[in-house]
Amino acid sequence: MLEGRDLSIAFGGVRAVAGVNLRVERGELAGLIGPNGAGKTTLLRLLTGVLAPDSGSVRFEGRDVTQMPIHRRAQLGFVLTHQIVRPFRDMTVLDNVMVAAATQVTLRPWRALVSVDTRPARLRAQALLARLGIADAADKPARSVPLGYLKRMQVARALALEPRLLMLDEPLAGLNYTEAARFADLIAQLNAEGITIVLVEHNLGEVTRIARRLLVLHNGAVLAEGVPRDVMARHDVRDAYLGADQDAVAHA
Amino acid sequence: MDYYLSVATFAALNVILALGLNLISGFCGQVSLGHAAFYGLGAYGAALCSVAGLPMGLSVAVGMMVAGAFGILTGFAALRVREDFLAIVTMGVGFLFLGAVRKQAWLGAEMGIAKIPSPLDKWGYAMLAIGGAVALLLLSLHVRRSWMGRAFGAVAQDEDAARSIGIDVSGYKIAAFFIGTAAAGLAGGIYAHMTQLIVPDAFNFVQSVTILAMVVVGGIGSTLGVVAGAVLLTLMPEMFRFINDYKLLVYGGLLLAVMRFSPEGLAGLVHRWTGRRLA
Amino acid sequence: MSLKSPSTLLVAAALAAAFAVPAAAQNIRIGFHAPLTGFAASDGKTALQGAELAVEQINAAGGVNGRKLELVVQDDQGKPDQALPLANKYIGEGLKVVISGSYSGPTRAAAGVFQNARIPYITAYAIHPDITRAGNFMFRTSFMGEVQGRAAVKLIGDSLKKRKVTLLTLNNDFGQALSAGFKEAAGKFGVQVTSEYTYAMGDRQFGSIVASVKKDDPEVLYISGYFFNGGPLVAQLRAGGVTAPIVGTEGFDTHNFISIAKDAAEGVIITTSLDRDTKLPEMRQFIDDYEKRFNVGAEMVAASTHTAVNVVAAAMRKVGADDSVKLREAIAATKDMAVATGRIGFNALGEVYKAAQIQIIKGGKFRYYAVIDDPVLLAPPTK
Amino acid sequence: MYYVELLLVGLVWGCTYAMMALGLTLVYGLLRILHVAQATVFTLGAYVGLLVANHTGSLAAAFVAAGLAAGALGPLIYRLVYQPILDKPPFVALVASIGVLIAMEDGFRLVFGPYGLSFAKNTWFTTSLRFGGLSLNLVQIWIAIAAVVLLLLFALFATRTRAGVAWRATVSDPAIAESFGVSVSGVRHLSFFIASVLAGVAGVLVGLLNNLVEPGMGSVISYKGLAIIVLGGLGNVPGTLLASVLLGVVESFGTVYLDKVMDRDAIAFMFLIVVLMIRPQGLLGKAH
Repeated sequence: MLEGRDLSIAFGGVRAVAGVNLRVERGELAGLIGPNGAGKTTLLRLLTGVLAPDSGSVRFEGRDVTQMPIHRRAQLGFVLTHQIVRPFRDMTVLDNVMVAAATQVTLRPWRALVSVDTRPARLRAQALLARLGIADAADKPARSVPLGYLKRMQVARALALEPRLLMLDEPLAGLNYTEAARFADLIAQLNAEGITIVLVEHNLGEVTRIARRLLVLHNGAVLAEGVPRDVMARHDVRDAYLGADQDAVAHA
Repeated sequence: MDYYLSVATFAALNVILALGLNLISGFCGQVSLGHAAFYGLGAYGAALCSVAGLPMGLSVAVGMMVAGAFGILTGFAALRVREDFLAIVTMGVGFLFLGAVRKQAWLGAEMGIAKIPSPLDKWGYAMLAIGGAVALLLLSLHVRRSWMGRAFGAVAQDEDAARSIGIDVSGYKIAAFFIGTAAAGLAGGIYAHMTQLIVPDAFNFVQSVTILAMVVVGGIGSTLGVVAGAVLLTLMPEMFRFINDYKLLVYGGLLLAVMRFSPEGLAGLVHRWTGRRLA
Repeated sequence: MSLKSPSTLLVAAALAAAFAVPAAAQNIRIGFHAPLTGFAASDGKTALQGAELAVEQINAAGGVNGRKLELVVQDDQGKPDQALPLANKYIGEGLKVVISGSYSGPTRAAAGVFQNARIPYITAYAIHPDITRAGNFMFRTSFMGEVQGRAAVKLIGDSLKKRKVTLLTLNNDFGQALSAGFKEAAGKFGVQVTSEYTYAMGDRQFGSIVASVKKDDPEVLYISGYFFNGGPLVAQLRAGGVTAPIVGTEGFDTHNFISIAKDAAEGVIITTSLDRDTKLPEMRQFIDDYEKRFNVGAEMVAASTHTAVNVVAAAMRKVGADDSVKLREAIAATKDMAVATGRIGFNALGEVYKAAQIQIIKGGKFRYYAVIDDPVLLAPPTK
Repeated sequence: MYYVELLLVGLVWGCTYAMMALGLTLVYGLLRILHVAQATVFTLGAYVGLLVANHTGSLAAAFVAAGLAAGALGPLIYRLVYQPILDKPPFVALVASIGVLIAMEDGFRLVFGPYGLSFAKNTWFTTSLRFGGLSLNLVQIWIAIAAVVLLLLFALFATRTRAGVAWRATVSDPAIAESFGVSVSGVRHLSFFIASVLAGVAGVLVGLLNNLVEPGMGSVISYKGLAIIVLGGLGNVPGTLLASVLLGVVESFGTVYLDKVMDRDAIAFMFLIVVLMIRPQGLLGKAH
């Protein structure tokens, strides 16, 4: 479904991602982990198009999307959520999701100009909010609702795009133990419903619990890949995490 | 009567200018400090056509297209730079326009373009300008209600988030610049025919700031607020002719006071007092 | 004041009674607009003072036909778009004659309005040719740029006997008109324009122009501009080691020019309308009275608005102040009238004819250098 | 020789820009405010300097007085105008700043008259030194010296003093600096003070250079200052200095070679736009 070939990028002479190859199969829930500074976020940015790679290519469902802008990828069903939740702060929670639910209408500015019918988008957005259990906050401005809600709202926004591949950048960060576990369950459930998911996460406990495959990134390259239990048992993976501090400095 | 007509006409032109800028800055969140350049482009485009013998309607349309075309170019610049960088780049666009026109003999350089045919009378121009202002007012209210307005809002509040939910941020920015600058071009075309004389200085940085001031005094993003701001700031210098000597002092002080005590402008005041948000 | 309704009439009557101003409504109101704020405020203020002096003098001498003159002053900020509502306001108030103490931009914008309303409009020192071409109600009491440029060529070719000239031209209508007039006449006097550099109104730093002038090494420099940019320009030329003689224009005709350029102003020659060493009584009296009244030296801008007011007053003495068409005819008939700027008259286009005064700065003062009184060379265009 | 002269001219212009832009970049780095009203501080410095010089005949006294007056006005503007609106969107501070500029410019005109004022005695202006075919007047030489000295002093301040370290810490992260006991408010006042003193001194120097102090003398240099700090990469001090000098030189050559195409301000902003289209983060700014 998603394939990154020989992806590399350097910042000021430092290779942040060096020749990474990876494949994500339809229907899977893959975890992308690695110590601080391993290049996870950079790799994610390369895959989603926030950054253009120095070399290598990204294919989505067999199409080369390396040069495709983010919004076009999103329209194809290749959707990402941000590490730090980025709501449209002055809109209500419902409006936040509605904008995402209307991508078919907002695809072309000129079409958007002549479209005033908000009913279909509203109905879909309301359904999504209900499904994520945040319907009670629908009419509150996004800037005033707590983080747990925003995280869910962000997923609702992503789901409104009818994604086939969802890339989640540290969705559990900032949540407490119970919240994180519940949120992880939600992710697993979405996957079970047929959405392919790539999860970049620091919360190793939850990732190993729900992911069926792990990719460990270290120093900008893939260090290990496989079933979570096997990967976490490897010595080089443990060393990478324990020695993370020095590496983080070297790559800062 | 003539005096009131000409004041009303200028107020209407300022409404067109301010609503155009509000589309770019208020709706789509792209700060522009060079709006007068597009007013000027419309005026020069229309004037050249009219002097060459085209009918006024066509000339004004050409002026709008010229302004809109340069607006699209500026929109492309807005894809490269954001926020404060964009503010200074647009300010630069204004200085560039002015500094280039000043030196172009075919544009009359500092002398400007004179003897622009003027087929309408004072009532005609007043009606035309007011008609344009009303049209733009309706357009603004419509945009706000349409999906374009919602997409603008998303771009204004967080470009990256907008992209990640599939919104064509570049397309919307360029659309906003096109509509807003073409509106300025319309105002310019009417102005050129009405005054029959245009000179570069009428479109300088102070004019850009004046338009911006109308938008922020009215309340950036609020269509009705901006209309009120434009009308108020047009009438104020006229009403304050008796304090002639302190005009700019009062004007600058007013800008400062609004920003200091009600940064959301008149629309913010209305909201605070009545609890209602102006459209 | 136009009295439109009974209530305003009552209020006016009450006011008149309260302040016991006898016959205030009978004052002859003359419109006068000038840039009192904004970039040109300095010239605007001087222009206003010239006009005020004229009004005071005329009123002190008994007014016009027994009525006092009164200026209705408005600020145009030097901006064309300010001039339109202002012109309409004058028309709305029923004024019969208006004087522009402003630059070309606002004056040009207002000219068409006054022509359409058939109100005589006298421009005191705006130099753009289109102003008088707006129609037969337009007059100008100062030189057109072209005419002044021609005077400078004659000065350089005949009096200074120089050939190679570099033009330093202010990039506005004033500078461009002077430059055009100069170039057009240059050939007739064997003067050759070897290079020309332009600068903007707001420029105060001319290092690269100074360097270029040194490279070109001309025999004489012809500089258009105003005191606030010409002053620093002349000073920087001299500081940079340029020794060629400098010929300037009426834009330098102010004491401010000398106090800015200091020693560098010495020897600068200008073409203007005011001769500080004049024998003409009207000009002499203006220079002395102005200095007495405002505590500063007289300037060309003030002389020209002073002239405009006197032209208007003279016309009103002949035909009264209430009929703008008759006023126009009377103004147009002005001939060989002695005023602050010399002996003047208007041609068919409403352009003034007068001699060009050549002044030189000596010992920090403007002094007589020459006068060019050549009706053919200085003839303004007639259409 | 001609090119050397144009280069020198450009460098002197660059020095005046640098004195203005350094302050703007200080303020921007700290508060993300485009401080257009710096023009007011510059002009006040020039007027105070001129009045003191004409009164006492001492240029030294003029510079001190101008520096102090400007140094008082800057923090005052911060206190009364910016501080209450720091949490508002950036255009709010920008428009407020423009308001201050318009009002104060008119205030100067009302107080000091529309005519510019000139120095009664200005020996720096009337004395020029010749080196071979080159000729510079003393003001130009002093501008270069003042720029270098003031900028060196600033570098020393930023790297060698406690206040300077506190300042740098606050620029990079106000919250952390505060937790280390740095008074963020104090640092802000100090930055406005330094920026304003530099602007005030620059105002007197430019006043001397033109031998003319006018109400509107600050606006164009202030707009260019904004262009410069953007060009240098907002908040980046070395970038600002590089951009100042480059802009001065580009203008110097541009006014000769592009004379028929566009004026000096347009050249400056053309340069800005071209650079930003190639490097959106500015000359020395970091890419996001």
